[in-house]
Amino acid sequence: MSDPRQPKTAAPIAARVDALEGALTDAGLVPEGYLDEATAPAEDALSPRNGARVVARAWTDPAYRARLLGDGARACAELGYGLPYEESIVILENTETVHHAIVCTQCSCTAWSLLGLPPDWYKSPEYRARLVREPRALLREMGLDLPESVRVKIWDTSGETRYMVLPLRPAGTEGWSEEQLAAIVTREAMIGVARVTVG
Amino acid sequence: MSDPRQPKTAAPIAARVDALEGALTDAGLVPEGYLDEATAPAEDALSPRNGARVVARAWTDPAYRARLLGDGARACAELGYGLPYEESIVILENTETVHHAIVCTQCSCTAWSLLGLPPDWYKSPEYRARLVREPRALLREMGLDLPESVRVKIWDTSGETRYMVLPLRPAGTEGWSEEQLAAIVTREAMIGVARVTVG
Amino acid sequence: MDGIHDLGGMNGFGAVEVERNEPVFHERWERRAFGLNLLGLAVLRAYNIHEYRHAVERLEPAHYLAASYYERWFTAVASLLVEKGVVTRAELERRAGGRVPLARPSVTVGAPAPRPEAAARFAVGDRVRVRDGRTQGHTRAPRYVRGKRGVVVRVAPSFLLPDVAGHGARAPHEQTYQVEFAASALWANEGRPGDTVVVDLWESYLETDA
Amino acid sequence: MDGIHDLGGMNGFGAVEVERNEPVFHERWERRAFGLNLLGLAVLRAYNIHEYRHAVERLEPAHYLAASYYERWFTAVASLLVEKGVVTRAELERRAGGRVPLARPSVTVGAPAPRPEAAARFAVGDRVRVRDGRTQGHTRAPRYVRGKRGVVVRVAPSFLLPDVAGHGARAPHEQTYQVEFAASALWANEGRPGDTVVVDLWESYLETDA
Repeated sequence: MSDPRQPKTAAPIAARVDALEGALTDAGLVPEGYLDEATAPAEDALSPRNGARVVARAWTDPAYRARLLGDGARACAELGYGLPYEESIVILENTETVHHAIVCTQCSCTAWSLLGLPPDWYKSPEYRARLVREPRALLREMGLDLPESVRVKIWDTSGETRYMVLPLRPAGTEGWSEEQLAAIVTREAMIGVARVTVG
Repeated sequence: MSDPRQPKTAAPIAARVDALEGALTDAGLVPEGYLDEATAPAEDALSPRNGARVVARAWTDPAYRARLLGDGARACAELGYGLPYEESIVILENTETVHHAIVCTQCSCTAWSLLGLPPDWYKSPEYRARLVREPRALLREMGLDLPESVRVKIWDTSGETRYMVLPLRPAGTEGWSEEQLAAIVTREAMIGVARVTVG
Repeated sequence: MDGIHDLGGMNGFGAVEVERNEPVFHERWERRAFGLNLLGLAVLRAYNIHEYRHAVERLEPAHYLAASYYERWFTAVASLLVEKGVVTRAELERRAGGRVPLARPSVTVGAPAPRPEAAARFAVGDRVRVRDGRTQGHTRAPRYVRGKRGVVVRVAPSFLLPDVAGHGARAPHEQTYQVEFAASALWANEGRPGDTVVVDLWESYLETDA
Repeated sequence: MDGIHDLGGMNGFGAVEVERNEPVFHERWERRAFGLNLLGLAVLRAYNIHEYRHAVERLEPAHYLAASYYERWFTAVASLLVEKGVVTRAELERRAGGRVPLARPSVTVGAPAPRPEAAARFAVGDRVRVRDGRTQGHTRAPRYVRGKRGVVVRVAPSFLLPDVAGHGARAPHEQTYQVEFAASALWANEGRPGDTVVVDLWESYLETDA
């Protein structure tokens, strides 16, 4: 692959994928409608809106927050999230003195059920290479400038445990409903590369 | 560069090189005939035939061999090789019990004056990655199967010192002239990925 | 394996580009590739998730870096299905009308399965060191923590040992731990005091830091 | 820098292809690229050999692996001449009729110059350890020997310290050493007893192995 004097031009990627789907289908190995059905949750049930609801509940219900930090899976189940893809989940509580952020340096593991399938930036070699080594510089580039007084704690998803950051609740949201709060919680904040902001 | 959804097709490499040569030439920065003259030695004076002559002399003259192993640069100068590109040279003597081989894991440094500009295989990521870690397996793939009784010593050209392997003289060459011997010494043998063989 | 996938701490990478309002899939083929892996894993049961991860790691390094996420994903799935005899490369290339690059073959049968421990060997607060072991097979101990010292901050569940499961062999469950490393221990003078990195590691990756 | 160029010991690479009767240059542009670097180094004196090596290392990692040797060579030369203000990227792209990918910018001004030592600190036979330092700049201590223990087998001449010279700064000469490492110390169980790797290292990369 490394010698462009012998270019081994590959078929277009869409044609390669079609080829595999066609071969498996013609061999009778693809149940009718399977590919549509199996992938539908990726654009529907697996959504960062789930994590946002969990965050909003934790912001408004101190008892729930305590349960969430103690046993993330059980607390998510309370809201109806069964976490079928996550066998172990840990919720990382941001405070005024500790900021958490999540990465997977070796592939791109994430808590699909709470955060959705990961975005391209999370899967990029740039993010995977840099976050563990130069978190402050990278987060600053991404718009999050952390003060010196805050300790940065990066979680590398190298095993089977999955993580979600519980961001700081922004000022100016006193009295907001859970729904209002959930609407401002972004996937970026739950990965730890952004703050939750108002307006 | 890593997102093929945004293909940033580069100009053909020949056009890129021409562009730089043209820009420098038009700026008056390229002396007349310089590029031809400066690169001519690469296809002429810088040749593995030089190293082969040094090897052949060492095989036939024990006193020269001793001088070569003691002070490689001075012994090469005796044969007229001034080593303009090498500030420090070490000759590595293969024996029945130790086999040497050379690599540059971080780029592709070599003793140009004795071995010529390095071949593509020496510059390949494959060779650079594998030789230091799995020398026996790689050398076997390249046709050199070393017995268990031989210790393998790999020299990574990470600094400014350059190396040349003094291979074992093959049996069946008794009484050969220096010229005959030099003719069978290959660049591969002087890098340590092959034996010198007869016929 | 010390592969191209093990990117943590590598220098030379540039800015992270964030796409606004990014769709889950950018093109139809991405969704199909995603689905074909679910098929291979859950319906055909042709391989497990660890073998899948190892297949991604086995892409040619230049291909790995040049490909998008779902091209790597597709290539791993296609490679495994060819290796397992479900489809042939020739058929894929005939149907695709061109070359279908696959992962390089696995060069090892994987680690031997260690004897399962009766109970977790380490507890929260224990000082541990990551073994500086080497394998050309699948492992999940990133290169940047090998030989480094850290502290156990959480005893996590037991999971299949990837070093065995990644090669399709019968793998034991083994205790995992979240281990916290000082940034200054990982990156010398670059790491800021107080900053840390937490890595999730299987028990056999660790030894007591004496 | 822990860059893509630092390939020693990386897994996932395949067979080494040897071309029979290989020419010195395969195409005219390779020879011209070779000559343009000699021009930049020896005639224009726009940069030194250490800056050149660092510029190669600064190629985008995906470009580094996809490019041939002389494409990397050309890209480094073009990058340095643009960085030094000798030519502009715009002119190169206009003349080339397309994109001219360059190396990524250097992210550091390089290591501070250490105080030169009066005499060689180590002697043949000394047991040394490679410092586990980190830099995002140029260095010639390969990653695979960092933190590893070896023995000095030759005291070599002094040379400019690449960690400083690679950034165009005024660099001191520093003692270099050939240091021999047991393969078993570098690669754990993979290394065969008796086999060794010798690496050429500057004095400030080393500390006494206590």
